[in-house]
Amino acid sequence: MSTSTVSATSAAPKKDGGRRKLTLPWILLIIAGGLALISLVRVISGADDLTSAGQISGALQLAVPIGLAGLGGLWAERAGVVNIGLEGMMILGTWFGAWAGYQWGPWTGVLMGIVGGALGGLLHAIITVTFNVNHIVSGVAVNILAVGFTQYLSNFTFDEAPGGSSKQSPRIEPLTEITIPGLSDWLATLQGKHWFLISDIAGVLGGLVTNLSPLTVIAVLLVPGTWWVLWRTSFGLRLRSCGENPVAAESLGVNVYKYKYIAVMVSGGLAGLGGAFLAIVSTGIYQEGQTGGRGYIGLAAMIFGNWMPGGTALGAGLFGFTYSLKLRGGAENVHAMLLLLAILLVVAFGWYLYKKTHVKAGVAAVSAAALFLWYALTDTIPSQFVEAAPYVTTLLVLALSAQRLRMPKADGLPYRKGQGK
Amino acid sequence: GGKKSSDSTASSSESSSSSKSAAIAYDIGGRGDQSFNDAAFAGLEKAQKDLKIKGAEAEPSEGESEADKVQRLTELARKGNNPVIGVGFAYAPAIKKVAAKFPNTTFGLIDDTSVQDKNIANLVFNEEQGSYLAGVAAAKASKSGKVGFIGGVEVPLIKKFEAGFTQGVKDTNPNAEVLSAYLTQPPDFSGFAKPDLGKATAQGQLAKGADVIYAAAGLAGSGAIEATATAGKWAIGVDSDQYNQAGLSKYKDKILTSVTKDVQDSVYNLIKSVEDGKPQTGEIRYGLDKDGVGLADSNPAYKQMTDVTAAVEKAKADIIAKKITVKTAP
Amino acid sequence: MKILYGMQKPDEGTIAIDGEQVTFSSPGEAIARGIGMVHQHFMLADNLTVLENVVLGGEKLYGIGAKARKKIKEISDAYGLGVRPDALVEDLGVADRQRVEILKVLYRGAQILILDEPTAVLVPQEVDALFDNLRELKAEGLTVIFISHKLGEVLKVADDITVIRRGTTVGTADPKTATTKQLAELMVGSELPSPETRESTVTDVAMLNVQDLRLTATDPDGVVREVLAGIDFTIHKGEVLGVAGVEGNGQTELIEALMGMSIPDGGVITLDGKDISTTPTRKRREGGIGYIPEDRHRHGLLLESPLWENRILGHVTEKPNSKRGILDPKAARKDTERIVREYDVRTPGIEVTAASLSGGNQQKLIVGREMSHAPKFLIAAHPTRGVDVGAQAQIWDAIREARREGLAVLLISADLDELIGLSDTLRVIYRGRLVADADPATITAEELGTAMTGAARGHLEATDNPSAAADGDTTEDEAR
Amino acid sequence: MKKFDKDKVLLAIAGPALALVSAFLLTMIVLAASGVDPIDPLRVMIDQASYEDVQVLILNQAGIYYLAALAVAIGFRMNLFNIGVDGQYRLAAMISAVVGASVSLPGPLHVALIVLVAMVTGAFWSGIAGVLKAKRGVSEVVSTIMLNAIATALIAWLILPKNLGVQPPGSNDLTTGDIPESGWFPALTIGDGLEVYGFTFVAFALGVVYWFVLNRTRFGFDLRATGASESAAQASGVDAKKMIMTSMLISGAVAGLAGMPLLLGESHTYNLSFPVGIGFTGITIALLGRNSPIGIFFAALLIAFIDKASAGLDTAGYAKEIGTIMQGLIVIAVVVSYELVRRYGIRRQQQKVGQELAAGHALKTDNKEVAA
Ligand SMILES: Nc1ncnc2c1ncn2[C@@H]1O[C@H](COP(=O)(O)OP(=O)(O)OP(=O)(O)O)[C@@H](O)[C@H]1O
Ligand SMILES: Nc1ncnc2c1ncn2[C@@H]1O[C@H](COP(=O)(O)OP(=O)(O)OP(=O)(O)O)[C@@H](O)[C@H]1O
Ligand SMILES: [Mg+2]
Ligand SMILES: [Mg+2]
Repeated sequence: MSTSTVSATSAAPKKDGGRRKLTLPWILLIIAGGLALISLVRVISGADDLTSAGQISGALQLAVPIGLAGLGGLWAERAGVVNIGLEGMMILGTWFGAWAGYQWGPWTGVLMGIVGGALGGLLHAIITVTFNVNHIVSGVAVNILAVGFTQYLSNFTFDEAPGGSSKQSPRIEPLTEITIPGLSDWLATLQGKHWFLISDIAGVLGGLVTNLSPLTVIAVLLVPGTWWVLWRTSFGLRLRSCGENPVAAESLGVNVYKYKYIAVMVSGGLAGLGGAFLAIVSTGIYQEGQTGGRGYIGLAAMIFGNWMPGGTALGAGLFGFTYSLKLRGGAENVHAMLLLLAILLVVAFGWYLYKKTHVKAGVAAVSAAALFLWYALTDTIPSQFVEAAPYVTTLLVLALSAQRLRMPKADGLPYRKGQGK
Repeated sequence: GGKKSSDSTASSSESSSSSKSAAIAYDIGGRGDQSFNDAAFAGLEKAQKDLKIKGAEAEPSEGESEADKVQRLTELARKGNNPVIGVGFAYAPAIKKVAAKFPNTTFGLIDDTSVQDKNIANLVFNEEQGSYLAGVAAAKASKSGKVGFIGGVEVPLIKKFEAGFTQGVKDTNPNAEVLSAYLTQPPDFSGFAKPDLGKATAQGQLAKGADVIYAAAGLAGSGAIEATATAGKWAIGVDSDQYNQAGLSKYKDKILTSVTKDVQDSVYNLIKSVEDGKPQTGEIRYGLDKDGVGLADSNPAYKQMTDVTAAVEKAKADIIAKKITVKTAP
Repeated sequence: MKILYGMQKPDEGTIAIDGEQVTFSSPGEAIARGIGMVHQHFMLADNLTVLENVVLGGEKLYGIGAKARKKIKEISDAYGLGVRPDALVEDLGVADRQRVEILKVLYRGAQILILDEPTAVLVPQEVDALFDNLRELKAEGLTVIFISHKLGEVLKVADDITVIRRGTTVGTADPKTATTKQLAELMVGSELPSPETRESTVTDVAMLNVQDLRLTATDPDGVVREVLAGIDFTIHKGEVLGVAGVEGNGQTELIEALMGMSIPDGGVITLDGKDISTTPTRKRREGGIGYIPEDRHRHGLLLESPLWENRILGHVTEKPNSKRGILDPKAARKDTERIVREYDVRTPGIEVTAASLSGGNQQKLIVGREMSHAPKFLIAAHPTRGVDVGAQAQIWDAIREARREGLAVLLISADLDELIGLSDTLRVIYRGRLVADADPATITAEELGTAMTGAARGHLEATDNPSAAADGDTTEDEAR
Repeated sequence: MKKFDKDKVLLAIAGPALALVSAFLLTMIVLAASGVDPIDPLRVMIDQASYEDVQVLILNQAGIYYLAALAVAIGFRMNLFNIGVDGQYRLAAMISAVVGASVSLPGPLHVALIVLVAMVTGAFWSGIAGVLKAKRGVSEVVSTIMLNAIATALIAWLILPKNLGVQPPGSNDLTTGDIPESGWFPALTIGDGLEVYGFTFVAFALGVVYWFVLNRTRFGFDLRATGASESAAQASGVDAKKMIMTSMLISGAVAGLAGMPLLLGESHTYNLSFPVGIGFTGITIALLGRNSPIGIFFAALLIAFIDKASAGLDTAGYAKEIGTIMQGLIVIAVVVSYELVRRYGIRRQQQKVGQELAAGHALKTDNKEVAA
């Protein structure tokens, strides 16, 4: 593991400042550009739901569980533990969240959801950190166990509760939602005008302030929160050092085991919170199979986001947005996305032409033309393709954006105390 | 599973035909789905009570294949259960094979008529007819002229619901618009189990101006009902009378009506026919005529809307009189 | 030293600091007692900044923010370490990393400083700078334990010498009176081997010819950099061409280009008259290129596989390892046993994993493997790095032997004595270019070191060295 | 040398034995803790497995799992995590069923065509992930998760009656039409009408091929080398990108075969209730069997046994989730005990190295800690 760091510096003379950093103005510019583009598509296609408040709040609600699972993955992997057990921890979160939620109120449910997930994390930590077993095996085992245990326990708990069954819990009291009264109405009217860009911004902002569950607010705050803890505190530094070079951390007196344990349990807790969110906020009920692979999608969002909180949130947001588009407007919205894609490809065409990569330019031009044709010749697309939209989008974004993924160096590697050189 | 079924089944597995026993093999989801499977179970339960017979149940496991279904049915038949009922069309190929091996056992098959035999009773429903009535009610109750349909999983069975509903709406108000959506595609059947998807979809339709939403989405429908009711619009339930469903009591006032599908009775009837020595065989169709499907009217608000109920009654009469034929595919 | 630093526990014996007996169960406790250690293998996390690496574990001292940065600057300035706190460690050269390691220790206010082989990767000028640093530290009252294979250095810097062999102290020496010869005898129990090769075996048959080799690399951000340019050289049969250079000046890239692991942007590589510029790695190996990689763990071995599978690695298509696409484990095993025997690889058997061998024995296995296929041309990158003296001699012998039989060797090493002693021709690589050449018979390590910093160019003559070095700032200008 | 091997065998047996015992003990503890008889459910399961028809079910299921797990294991062997076996398998089954139903050829040819189409389809689908990884560096974990969902949507569209599917009259199912009998794979009939799918034997035979290719061919060596150390493999002459592509394609092709036992031996059509999730179980089994053909064989049998035997639990009045719990516990118990045994083995090996060196050349004496 701690093989020679000596040869790692293979790159020869390197100009400083070669790394272009995304600064705030740049990010804002990109967001503005994206919004303008979507707005354009909305105006052309007439798919007004594209940026409506409902669309945005729907997207947010779908994104939160995925984002929380992703953040969970981030915590674990930053400490060097691959967590494919997120799905299971999320299941534990839905179950415990609902179990406590229907009996003692939603907030207790949230708390127990976190605890349930963290228990899954603890198990994962024991297997991977103490026993040093392959992280994927352990994650798979946690997933299987979580499914088995929750289904088994439902027979003794929900089955006997009024309004519940062996497959679902009784209803859980909802959390009171936050709406900023004057503001959301004003934004709603503004959005209703369908003006270029302005209505879109109003819609987006409206979506962010209307019928907001307090848990959504917490989840969103956890993104910068995670960043702050991991990158701005000594606790976070130690935790990350365990994922980058545990032997070095050990040599400086860091108790690597401890940090790995904490990280994996926090990871489980976050996934559990995501599960609790599903049960308490999204649906108000526990339902067998409710997570439906969101833990894996969360993991994908984290990789998409390059093991960074902002990126993870972006990945989850993208997924939530396309998913919500698909659910709310179905064929019409996704049809409008064809136009968006075509326009993006035209932009890509210009870029490649400028860069003089003619083959790529050609491919972009042809695909753009095909998409334009498809868009123009149809009014809708088959519901089966609509279904695939979120996944295709994710795949396309990944394939087209430059990949410079950088996972923590010691991620997934076994570590034993006192074995470094 | 748990403790409950143990008392009845543990014994039936040992001693076979000393006393009569009927069995059902569930569809994916199994007992406790508060929908299809539970309705079948209710039929069995009623038979246990009224006919003093024993009941056996068996659930499928996830990712199983035809062979497992064959094995399950064989086992149930071998233990002397009669009838053996397969809940859901997925059992069709398996029943075809097993029925041939047990000529003296009656096999019930719900939702499918593609396999037929002397000892197979195909219990099918005219879901499209019930849905047609829902369409009539929706078109009448709608002020915006836009109504929504949400299907759980896009399979032919649910498309029947959509077809009937759409036809009912259009026949009542040709200018009305039906927004329809499905939550997932097969073989991803989680569309029946994810209320949050139902909710998001309903919200999308509401945003587009729909003011009546019919959700044929199993449990996911509860999400749609929640969203619709919260927005103060009308929801239409499915399968059982959802107005009376405990989990939805909070939204019951906005549940206009529900399209019922009497799986319970069909199961009970089959068991009874076997018990009476005159086992049903061939296609047993439950339509509006036999009240096998229908529209619930437990919501007082619905009953007060006399123009709606009148239109529904008329449509029902027309269908029974075959003046209207309802399409089974959109 | 691991025991002293709390990473391992002793079975018996005592440690006393300032006369007080102590026991450590973790590095943390050792640090608390004022012990700091610079490990042989750097203990740095690449993806963290210098600042983060330094403050890690010692956050309580000055926090992790501005105060810590100030403190680091302070120490850096005080000892002339020239450390940039916000650079990513992965962007640093070896010497810089070395300084970060020292800074880490100083930051914690260590009173006892352990340096394990700190000079292994430094050029002479950097070594001098390090020694200046050490003397300064000493002047401030710190205790320094300096562990090294390089006896000259030990004599130069130490006030007191202890020789350890096989885990026991075999003797002490006074640097003022002891000679390297005496020390060497203490160390290995016999005379120190030297890499000297005097009789020349160079022929005039060109084996490897490289013309105008050019390689660019694109950063993830799209910035294109030139990592190799205008590389021209010829190695003849029986010739060892040594390439000196500070690490990170293109050596790795040169090797990769020769091995076919990266595709050059221009230039021609000819092996034994055949153009192999675009030949894939495997074909090149089959064509007679042998490869002793600079990092045996990354490029030379499958650590978790048994020795005999490691013997197959890199030569899977060749005899005796396979016949017509099918492996021949029996023959491979037998041949592994031969290598173990002939190259004196110390192992209980060929079924043990490569990881369970010590570095020297791993290296001998690699040398044996590469030599077994009668290469025409051998790339030997740091062939004796981190290898004990006994194994070192054996490896040198193996290379000399093959050279006598007409092997062409490209030798890349940070050990200048090895380079000068083993090479027939010397070239210096600097910022991706071969900037200087020298005659190993006359050149000294210091002169070579000057050229490696880019201060001297062209043909290095032992006599005009001062003028060549005169115009440049020789020590600071190393790669980054 | 011989003594060394004997130790190895002992250690190899110690792992699984320790694991199974502790897994069953843990299950019993769980049962007891939930107030259920801890022994009886296990007895019921073992009872179940004593029936011939259940045994046949187990065997058939094990064959399916075996193929799926092999597909996963090929990826694992070179550090590729193919989560997409499930999608590859379903798409392959569907397309090959369509082709099988639409042609009619003499027996063996017909079967061969179906199998070939399945392999090509599976390889095509995994190849997308392979290309994305090799060319664009997209993590195969992400892309295969996405491709699973896309496969679902694609199948749903293709199987519509207006495209490639058929809706049999009176049925609510969608199928791909029936494959004529010439396209069925002969089964081994035992007892009264019990059929072991012929393809099950093909599956196990493929295990031998897998072993041979991996351990006896240059390609297999390259693949394993890449898995053990990508950098070392590259230096040894392996073209990493080509290797990613090749192994992804092979993995997908084998995944494509996973649907064959069912398609050729049982359903003869692809329909809406064609099993889902086989690929995920395959991951569990590959991990449990440590990617070795024999290990996977036993793991597949074990998981199939628990699957089928626990299906009988609910008729006996127990929750059949006990089976799932047991599977989870077994996975944990097996890997933990493997690890413990491995550590013990390494310690022994290190000691041996140490002793040898101390005795022979006195380079190193003994020491308790083990260096990795
Ligand atoms: N006396 C000993 N007893 C047991 N093991 C030993 C002993 N001496 C060395 N070793 C082992 O040999 C390996 C090499 O030891 P170490 O790296 O400390 O040697 P070193 O003297 O520093 O060598 P080098 O100078 O090459 O770095 C270590 O893994 C160590 O555990
Ligand atoms: N606890 C131990 N007991 C016995 N032998 C040991 C122990 N630890 C390490 N060794 C031996 O040390 C050698 C490997 O040690 P390590 O990998 O640390 O060496 P290294 O530092 O790479 O060697 P070198 O310093 O010679 O390059 C092996 O021979 C191993 O068996
Ligand atoms: Mg050392
Ligand atoms: Mg060493």
